[in-house]
Amino acid sequence: MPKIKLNGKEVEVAPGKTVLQACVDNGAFVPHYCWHPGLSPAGNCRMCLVKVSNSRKLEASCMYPCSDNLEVTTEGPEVAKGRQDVLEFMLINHPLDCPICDKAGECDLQDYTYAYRGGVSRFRDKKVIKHTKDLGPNVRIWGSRCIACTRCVRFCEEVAGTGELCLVNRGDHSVVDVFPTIPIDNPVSLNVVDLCPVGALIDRNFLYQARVWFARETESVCASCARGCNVKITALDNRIKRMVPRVNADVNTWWMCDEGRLNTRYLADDRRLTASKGSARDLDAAARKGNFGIVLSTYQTIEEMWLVKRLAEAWKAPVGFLTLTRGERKKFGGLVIEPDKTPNRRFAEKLFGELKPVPAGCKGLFVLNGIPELEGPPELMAAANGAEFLAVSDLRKGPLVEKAQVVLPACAWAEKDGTFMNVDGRVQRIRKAIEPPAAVRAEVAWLQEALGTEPLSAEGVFLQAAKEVPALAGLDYGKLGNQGAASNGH
Amino acid sequence: MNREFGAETLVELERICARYPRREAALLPAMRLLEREFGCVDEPGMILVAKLLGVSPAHAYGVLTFYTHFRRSSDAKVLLQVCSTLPCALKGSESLYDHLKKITAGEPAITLKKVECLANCDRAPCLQVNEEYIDNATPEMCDQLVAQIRAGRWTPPGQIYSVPPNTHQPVLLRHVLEAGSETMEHYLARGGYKTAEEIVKSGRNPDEVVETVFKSGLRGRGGAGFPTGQKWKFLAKNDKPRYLVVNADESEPGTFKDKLLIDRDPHQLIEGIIIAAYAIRSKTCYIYIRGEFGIGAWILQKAVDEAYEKGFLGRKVFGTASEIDVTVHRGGGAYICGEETGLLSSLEGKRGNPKIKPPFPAVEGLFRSPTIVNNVETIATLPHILKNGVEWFRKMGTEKSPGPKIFSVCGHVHRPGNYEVPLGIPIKELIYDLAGGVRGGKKLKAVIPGGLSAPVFAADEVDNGYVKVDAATKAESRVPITMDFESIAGAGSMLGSGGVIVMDEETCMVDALWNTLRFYAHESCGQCTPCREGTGWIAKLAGRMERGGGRDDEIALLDEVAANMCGRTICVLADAAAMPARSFVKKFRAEFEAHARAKKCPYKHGHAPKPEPAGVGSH
Amino acid sequence: MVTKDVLYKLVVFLATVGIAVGLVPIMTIVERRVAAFIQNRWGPNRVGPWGLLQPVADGIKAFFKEEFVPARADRLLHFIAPMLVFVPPAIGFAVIPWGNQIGSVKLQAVNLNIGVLFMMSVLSIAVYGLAIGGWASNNKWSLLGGLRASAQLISYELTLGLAILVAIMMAESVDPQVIVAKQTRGILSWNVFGGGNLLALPCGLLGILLLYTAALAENNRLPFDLPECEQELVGGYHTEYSSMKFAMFFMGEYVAMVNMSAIVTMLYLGGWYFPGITNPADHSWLGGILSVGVFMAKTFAILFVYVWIRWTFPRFKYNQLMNLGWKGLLPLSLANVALLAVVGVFTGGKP
Amino acid sequence: MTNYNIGSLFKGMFRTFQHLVGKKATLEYPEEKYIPRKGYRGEHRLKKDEQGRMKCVACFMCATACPAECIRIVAGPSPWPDRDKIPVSFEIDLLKCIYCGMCEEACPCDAIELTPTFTQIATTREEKIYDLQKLMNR
Repeated sequence: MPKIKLNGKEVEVAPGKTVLQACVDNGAFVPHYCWHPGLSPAGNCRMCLVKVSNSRKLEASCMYPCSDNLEVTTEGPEVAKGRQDVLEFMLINHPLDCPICDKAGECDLQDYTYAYRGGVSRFRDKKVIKHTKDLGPNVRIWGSRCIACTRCVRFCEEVAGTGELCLVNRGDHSVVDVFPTIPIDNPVSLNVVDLCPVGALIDRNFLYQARVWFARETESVCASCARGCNVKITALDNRIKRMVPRVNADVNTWWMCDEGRLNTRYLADDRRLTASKGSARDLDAAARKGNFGIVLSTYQTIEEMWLVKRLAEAWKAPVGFLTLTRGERKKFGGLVIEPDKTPNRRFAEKLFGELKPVPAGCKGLFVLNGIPELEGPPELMAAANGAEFLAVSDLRKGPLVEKAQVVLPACAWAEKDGTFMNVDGRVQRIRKAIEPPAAVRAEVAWLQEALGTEPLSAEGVFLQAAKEVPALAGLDYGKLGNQGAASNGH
Repeated sequence: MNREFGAETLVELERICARYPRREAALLPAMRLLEREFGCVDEPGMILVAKLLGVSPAHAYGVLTFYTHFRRSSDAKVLLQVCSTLPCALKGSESLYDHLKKITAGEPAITLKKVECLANCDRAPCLQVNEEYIDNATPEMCDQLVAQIRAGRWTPPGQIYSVPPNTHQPVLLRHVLEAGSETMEHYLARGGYKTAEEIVKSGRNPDEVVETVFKSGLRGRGGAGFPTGQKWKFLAKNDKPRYLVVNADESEPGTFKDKLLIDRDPHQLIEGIIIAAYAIRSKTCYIYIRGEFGIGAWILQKAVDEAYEKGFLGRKVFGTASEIDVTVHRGGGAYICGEETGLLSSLEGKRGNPKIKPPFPAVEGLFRSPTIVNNVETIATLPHILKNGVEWFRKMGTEKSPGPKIFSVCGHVHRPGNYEVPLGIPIKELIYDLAGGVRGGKKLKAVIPGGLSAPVFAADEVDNGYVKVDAATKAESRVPITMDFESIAGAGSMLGSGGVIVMDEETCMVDALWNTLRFYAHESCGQCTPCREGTGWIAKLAGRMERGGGRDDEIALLDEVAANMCGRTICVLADAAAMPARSFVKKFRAEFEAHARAKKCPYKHGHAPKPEPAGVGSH
Repeated sequence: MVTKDVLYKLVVFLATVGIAVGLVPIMTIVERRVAAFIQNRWGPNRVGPWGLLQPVADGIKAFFKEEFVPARADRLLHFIAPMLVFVPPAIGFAVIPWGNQIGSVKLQAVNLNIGVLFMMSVLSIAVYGLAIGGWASNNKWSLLGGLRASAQLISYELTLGLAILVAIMMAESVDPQVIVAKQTRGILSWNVFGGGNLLALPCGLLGILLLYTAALAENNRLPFDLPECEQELVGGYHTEYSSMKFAMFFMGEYVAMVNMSAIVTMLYLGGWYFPGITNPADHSWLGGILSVGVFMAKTFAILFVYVWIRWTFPRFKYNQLMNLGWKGLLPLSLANVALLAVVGVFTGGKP
Repeated sequence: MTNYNIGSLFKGMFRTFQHLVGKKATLEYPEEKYIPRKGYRGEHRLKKDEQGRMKCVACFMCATACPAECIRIVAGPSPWPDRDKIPVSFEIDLLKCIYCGMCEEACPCDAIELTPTFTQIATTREEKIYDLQKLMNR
């Protein structure tokens, strides 16, 4: 374990680590563009210059190996001057169109420029203009903004494995591009937008949608598959504008898939169910007449499932399940896309044992379906047709809802608080990012109403469940934090 | 449209691929195949080779756009490339280009391009027609050429090699002018391959050879001047294959010695390769030759093939158990591939981006294995050292810079050309005595002593020596400059690859700098920010000054920006661009000020005004 | 003759009341215009020529506004309070000599020989109006305002009385006619200048100053308008009053101001006398009208000073008000009386 | 004892008297029109370029700078090649606006400006929310 002196403080570094990693691990700020913990180092942006005792000039810390007794200085006038100069070069051909750049507000180039440089440019000549075009269905490039850090190129090669991107031309004409006839269209393509330290690569779905400083960000978890990638939801005017991944080494590392990111449109669907019919008490009254069945989707949160379980016990009703499986398991670096397209199947199995099919032949049926893309599968329709009484909670209007005597509109995952257990048995929190439509109440509220218990928040329900469900023993929202926690017995 | 190779070509491609440990390394040769088969490298062609080599088409596209020498689908049948770099520009290539532009306008069979240095500086201005060189081009020759092309009966004139008379006894260049010197027979007849054969057959410990070279004090002839033996000793000792790479990417403007060695005496190089490979225990050698040297590559390949036939290369070298495989790898036209790590990247089938050192190539180089990269001249010197002994070698040159060295003298001198002289001769002797001084009876103004990237000397320094300040006494004295590594470094410049560019009193130094910086802006690989943006910036600054749009305070800005580029990048191309800029500003500041004051160039010269630097708007 | 005298008296009385009440609207427009001018504004100038009909408009507005009594208020007292504020100062005009006599008719509604005492007693009643108004409103701020008003009025009544006493001592009479008559011997015979005795000059000057200061406080005028200070008490005792009842409070204040100005004129500034304009011996119609004019001019000048002071000084704090009243003005006025007494002794009891 | 400072009382009286006879600052508005000084900050307008197109590029700098948060922009792609982004909708709520002029100052394209127009008549709240059309045609 080499020991280095970082800004006069002695720190021990794991062997093989670079100076930049040592700085990052020990909290010394070193600005950088091309270096990313999830990608191989390139050492080309020259922003991470630091002073090391082995060299007279400044060295790029991202490629500099730590050796014993190395003295590293990340501050001071010499280092600041180096960063200033590199920034000056970077801004030579970078257009100053921050006002119309969607990256503004979360742009590293902007931040470092504010940190290290005044607003004056000494460059009086013509800038090099590079292409602006769509690189694929989701990604657009503003070539002039590109600082050729090659993060995106390395991502496509090393993580996505598809290598659609390349750096073309050389010198100050270097710019990221795709092969003329092959657009970037892989399942994780939008990560290049997050990786881009400037506004060169832009998510076409987010294009001109919001200035980020007006938007509100909520830390949550993606519900589009059983992986449960940690995400940040950006919302403005009660609309989800985009989702970006949060780093969680145990779940998704730095990445998330495009499908998950873009699976938000149903929230603002025209067919969204907004009005209720009847009440939870009506449901309870009908259920207590006996011969009642419950259909539960594995999209529901842990809290909701637990309440449904209590209802099933109270009503002595069998519980059948709605699930959704599609495609194959795909792995991209530290990211796995699961075929199970519902976020909480694992917990359903822990709570109910093996998942049973939709109960047939019940006189009354209560369907709790939160799966956005699942609309009345045949076995469910058959069971519903045979039932005299039908209560439905769903996101969207459909044949089932038309038939139902009691309709309780569902909240989408971004509109409520709760928890999911991912495929590895990790319990993670989802948080309310936007308000549900006016008349829509959270499921936990009306499920408790049906139970006739004192209404608790999702957190309160979770605490109750944690007392009784062994898989959740010892957990609470505080312990879950924003990275989640592994469940017991996993 | 889909492109498919014929069966024969596919076999050839497989043979090429087999020469590299990774298939994708054959990308550049595969593109040469595309050029040969389909006349150009286009999108369907790239998809084809990408599929065959197992890389993504985007990778192939990125690599193609990095290099300038491949024929694009937009290029016409005849490609006219006019060298516009300083040595040619000093001889009026700009007006030649303008003339050509006029006479080829609207001619569908001709594509006219301005290119950077073609390593033919002694016969400037020079242009390349497809693969052929045309020396000392004049407007009349151009008229004739274009007329011939129009008539469809163009025959390549062939290059005339000449070496000016030299009072010193040449070693490497001794036989280059003899007829058939490039053939195996000629080389064997003059006792070639004997030294290599003796060493290989003797079964000597290779370390002894290394020691001999180390003791000889041979220093790299490519530019940095690093002791060759020392470099060999740095080789990492592991069980990975070792590679020998011969740097034949002679692209430093003002240097044209390797081209002569390759074209006229390839076997001398191959013998050196056998010795070097034996010494460093390498079984594989790649000769990375400039893309522009199409004919050179052909000659070299022929020589290699002959050596294989004779059994000097291949499985059983000289009948022993030694193995040496030599592959001629042709580049694609990029100055940066002359930098050793850039060369290795290019050789791996990637963009020629230099890599960060450490690790040095001797530890982790080509295909992540220990690699030695040596210049052509360095390798070609080896047989002579081992044949004649260390004592013989050290008798020539100085204590720290022993041996003979080829200096390429070009620009405004009477007799431009390659001069092989012992290191350490006075610069005055080289310029005035050997090269005959400034032509036309004009006065000397400036000399760039070691290729375009070396800081410039003013005439006064050349004539009267540089000012040396004694560290202890602060006393100033004039020390004459001699052509060796130490003296030139002491004078604030560098010997580099030995390309001496001479400028007479009528040369506008601002224009010369602009030309220089344009070259670097065009050749920067675009990896590191300070170089990518800085080379373009200082080129534009110098261009604006030359055109009269500069301001007084921008002279200091030019110097400062150049200073900011130094030492901040992976390779030294940024420094190579910055050093001339800083030295020009330092030594000829008055000319810059005159430009700013007059708001135009005060010199009357043959260079037509150019609207934009060549590095901008092309590609 | 009795009939004729009665007729005359009736005319004079009606004129007196008319002037007293009629001055109120004039004062409102004067106050607002002067206030505007001091603040570099124009003030109300849209109704009638130069805005002169503004008071009429205000009056009509006040008259037609909704009459509102708060719930659980004491309706009777709520009704009486504004009258108690308005009527006493109006009655006080009865004993004020508005001018010299015309023929045998003195221009004074009631010729009381204890006129000054009458006036003081009548004026003191107004405080009940404020206290009752505050109490009757069933509003704590109103009550506080009323209480403040009573405390303030009682405090400053002492100074007021002692300042009046100075004039009485100089005139040696409490008959307004006598007091004025004694000041018709040239300008120096005015009580403000010592009533003809130059040794009493300081007493006269101090007397009018004390009287005027006390008058400001008595009339709840700035800088002593604490009973209705908006910042603390919303509107003070009249918060819960609207329409004509509010107008009565409002007018009562102005009537009291006019009354107080008339008293100051009468006691210290020679009443209707001004050398060269009025001649005490001239009992002609012209002389009478001129004397009324002089009196009115002096009264207006003092009224103007009211307004002027209002827009110049900030409000006192309550403790400052009490400090000034009890620790400043009261000892000073006592000393003034004592000084005048000493002067009187030394000058043989006669000024 | 409190310092009553009689002298300054009279000084104050003198000062107010000066104002009493001094020049009046107010105008008799409907008859006498107010001519705003240069740089007066009245209601907003969006400028056009030489070709009659809006200059605004929907950068939201005005909305960002606005302390009253009265500017609401929805951006969209531009139909013209010389810019990327234009406002699809641009609304200023003049009831919220405090006429500070920060929007004008923040604008990098010189596209928004505060005109000298200071009379605004509206009978509903909606009328006071100026949209793109209204702001352009001012």
